[in-house]
Amino acid sequence: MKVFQAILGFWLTAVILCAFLFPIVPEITRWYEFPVIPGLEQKARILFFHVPLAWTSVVGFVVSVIFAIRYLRTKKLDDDIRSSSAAGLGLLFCALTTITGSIWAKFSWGSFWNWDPRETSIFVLLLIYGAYFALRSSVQEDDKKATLAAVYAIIAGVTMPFLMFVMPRIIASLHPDPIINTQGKVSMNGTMLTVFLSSLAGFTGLYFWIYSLTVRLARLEFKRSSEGE
Amino acid sequence: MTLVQLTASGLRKDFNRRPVFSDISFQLRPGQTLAVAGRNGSGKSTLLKIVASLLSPTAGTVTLTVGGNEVPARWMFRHIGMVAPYLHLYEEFTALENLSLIDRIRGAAHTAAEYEKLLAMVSLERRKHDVVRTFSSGMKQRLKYALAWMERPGLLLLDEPRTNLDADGISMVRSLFEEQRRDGIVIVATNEEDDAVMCDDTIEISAPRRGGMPPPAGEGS
Amino acid sequence: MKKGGFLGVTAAVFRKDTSSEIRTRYALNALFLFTVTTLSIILFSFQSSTVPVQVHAGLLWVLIFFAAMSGLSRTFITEEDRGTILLLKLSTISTPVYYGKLLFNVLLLIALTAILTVLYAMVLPGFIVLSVPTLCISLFLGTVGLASASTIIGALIAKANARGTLYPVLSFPIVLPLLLTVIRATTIAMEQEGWDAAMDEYRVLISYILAINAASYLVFEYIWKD
Amino acid sequence: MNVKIILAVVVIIAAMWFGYESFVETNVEYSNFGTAESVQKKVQVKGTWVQERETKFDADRSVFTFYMVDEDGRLEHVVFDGAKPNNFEIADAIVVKGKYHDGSFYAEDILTKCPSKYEGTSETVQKTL
Repeated sequence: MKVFQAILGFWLTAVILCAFLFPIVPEITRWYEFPVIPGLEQKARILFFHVPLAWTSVVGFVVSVIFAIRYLRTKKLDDDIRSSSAAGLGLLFCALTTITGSIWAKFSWGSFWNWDPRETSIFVLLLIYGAYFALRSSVQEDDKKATLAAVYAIIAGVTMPFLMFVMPRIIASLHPDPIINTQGKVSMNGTMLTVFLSSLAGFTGLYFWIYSLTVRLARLEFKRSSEGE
Repeated sequence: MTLVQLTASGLRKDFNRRPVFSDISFQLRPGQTLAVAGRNGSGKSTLLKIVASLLSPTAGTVTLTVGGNEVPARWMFRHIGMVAPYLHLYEEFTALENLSLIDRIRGAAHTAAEYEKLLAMVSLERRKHDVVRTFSSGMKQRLKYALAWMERPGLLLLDEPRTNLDADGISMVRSLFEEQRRDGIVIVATNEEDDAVMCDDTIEISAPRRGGMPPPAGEGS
Repeated sequence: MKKGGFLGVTAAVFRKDTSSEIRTRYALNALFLFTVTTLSIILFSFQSSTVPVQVHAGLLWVLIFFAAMSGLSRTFITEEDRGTILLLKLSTISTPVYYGKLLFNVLLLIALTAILTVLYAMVLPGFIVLSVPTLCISLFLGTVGLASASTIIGALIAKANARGTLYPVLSFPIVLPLLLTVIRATTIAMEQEGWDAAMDEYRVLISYILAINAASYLVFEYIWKD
Repeated sequence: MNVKIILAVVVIIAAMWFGYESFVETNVEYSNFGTAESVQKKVQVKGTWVQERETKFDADRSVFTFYMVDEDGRLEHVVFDGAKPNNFEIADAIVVKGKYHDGSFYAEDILTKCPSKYEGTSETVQKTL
């Protein structure tokens, strides 16, 4: 664990330094230079944070649904702790994605919010997370809370993909094609791609590190409240 | 009716991780009756609900066997009749409709004559076409007995059996009780000495810790 | 239908709910008042101004959505509130209860949607439909999907507190893909002829209905127990 | 029990695939200048800026005008009540929202689609410029 923390800390520091400090030049001559992206210039750097954040918020949702399913099968409250911790972190990352995306949208598309399909999808994911916690807070009894929350996470997990493919037909997307797209082609400069993928890996690592801390904390609180009074 | 055998072993129930009761085990064969006693809030109703498979225990198992075959928990209701204060009737329907609608939902179809007989048994035959909303609480209690008795269950669960009943009603309950104990099982949760002495056996439940548990919201005693 | 068969029990639950609704009119009264008040508000605010086609389609579905929310959650909530859910649990298993109530909700919402649409078309002359078959298919599929989502959310809500505020919060993200698709289909019905102009929308609606019902079937058992 | 779960999961996945397929088959719907002219309502038109034609910003009235070609190749004069948007020149595509009347498209909003290529080779730069 200690080793993992150290590596993660070093890794993310390196990623952040590279993302902010590598110069953006018109003609690349050295390995540490980023190309000029017309229309983005310095703003291109947000790519290294926005996309990994979006990615982790989806990871959070998927982890939450997986443990929700497991809770319903095992009825062990520990699975509920994992599920709700994953959702809590997912909510945080989802909010950060929305904010970074909205800032990017302002400078690239001209408005903070345009109900672009991606914006709508991430907004609805935010709503789902919100609803999940609203439901949890309205039930007092542990088992019931866990069951209802798990059921809601699963129903939302089933309907969410529909939104992702329905939305783009309602409004055209201005959002760039996904970096990791279906054609298997990556249109990115090598240095940028390396930093980007390192950032993706770093944020995923960060997610799972915070996740393990949250789970540990929740378990301790759980234990304390069972022994309390 | 079918001969049933009931085994409860190591039952424990926690509400929000605080134990209501723990380590309750018993075994009942046809003809045996059991009283569950304990102070208010000690979890008598909770235990009954667990036996009826309406609640799942935190630990332990309830097994119901019919003719030597174990009944899966989700099908246990077929062999159970229950009367309890927290069990409510459809107030917008008449006594007769309550019987026939529930009968259909149970997937059975008794004849009109059988409904009449049941209603006569609980002395409601003259009010059978009145909606339950107009009933007194004692009459509602009587109708619950008719519903519980309809399928001639192997296992009869009575929570506070004499709630709201007059002397006539109590003697009706007694005769049902005697009828059931001939070849069935009865479990009675009660605060009353009189009910407990009728039974072969009594288990006293109490919270495993000092300072009894407050009952969970919406529970009877 | 064999005695105790799945369909027989489902029909019995449906019958019980229907007769109960006829006696008590819990949902019907709420729905009727809702329809009258919202329609008159729309009528007053539009007066004689012309409104774009999409606004009509959207408005109609906003009406149906909120009507569904005010009426359809009741089937499970009344059982829970009145303590009759235990009687049901002592009488049958989860699946027929779920499907009985789903059937009740679907039929109730179909009737409501039909009345609402006719009233809407009568009071708002701007609501002109080029393809009645497209409209009917869209309304039907949208209604079935909305009722399916409302039923499972209603079952969830019945177990929680603060239901009034929780219901729209929980259902909106779930039904949004359905609403967006069906509004599009309704718009197509108003703009284009031929029943198959909205074929892609039908496909999305059908797949939504299948997916949410399969998921509900899997999870309802867990809500039912405890 | 397990058979039921597998069956239900298969139904869910099949349903999603069925819905997804119908999405892949149809393209994103944009209006073009042709429909914009005929429907008299607010539409979204996607196209590209024509740099050869006159593009100017009238600072006094704060009106930005330019020419744009829609995806069907129809050229129209676009009037936008506001300043030139960011990235206008280098955008992959431009989406204008507004109404068509009297020979011009009056945009209420202009959105510029940002490039989805992060290569920055001179070839890409040439293409977008």
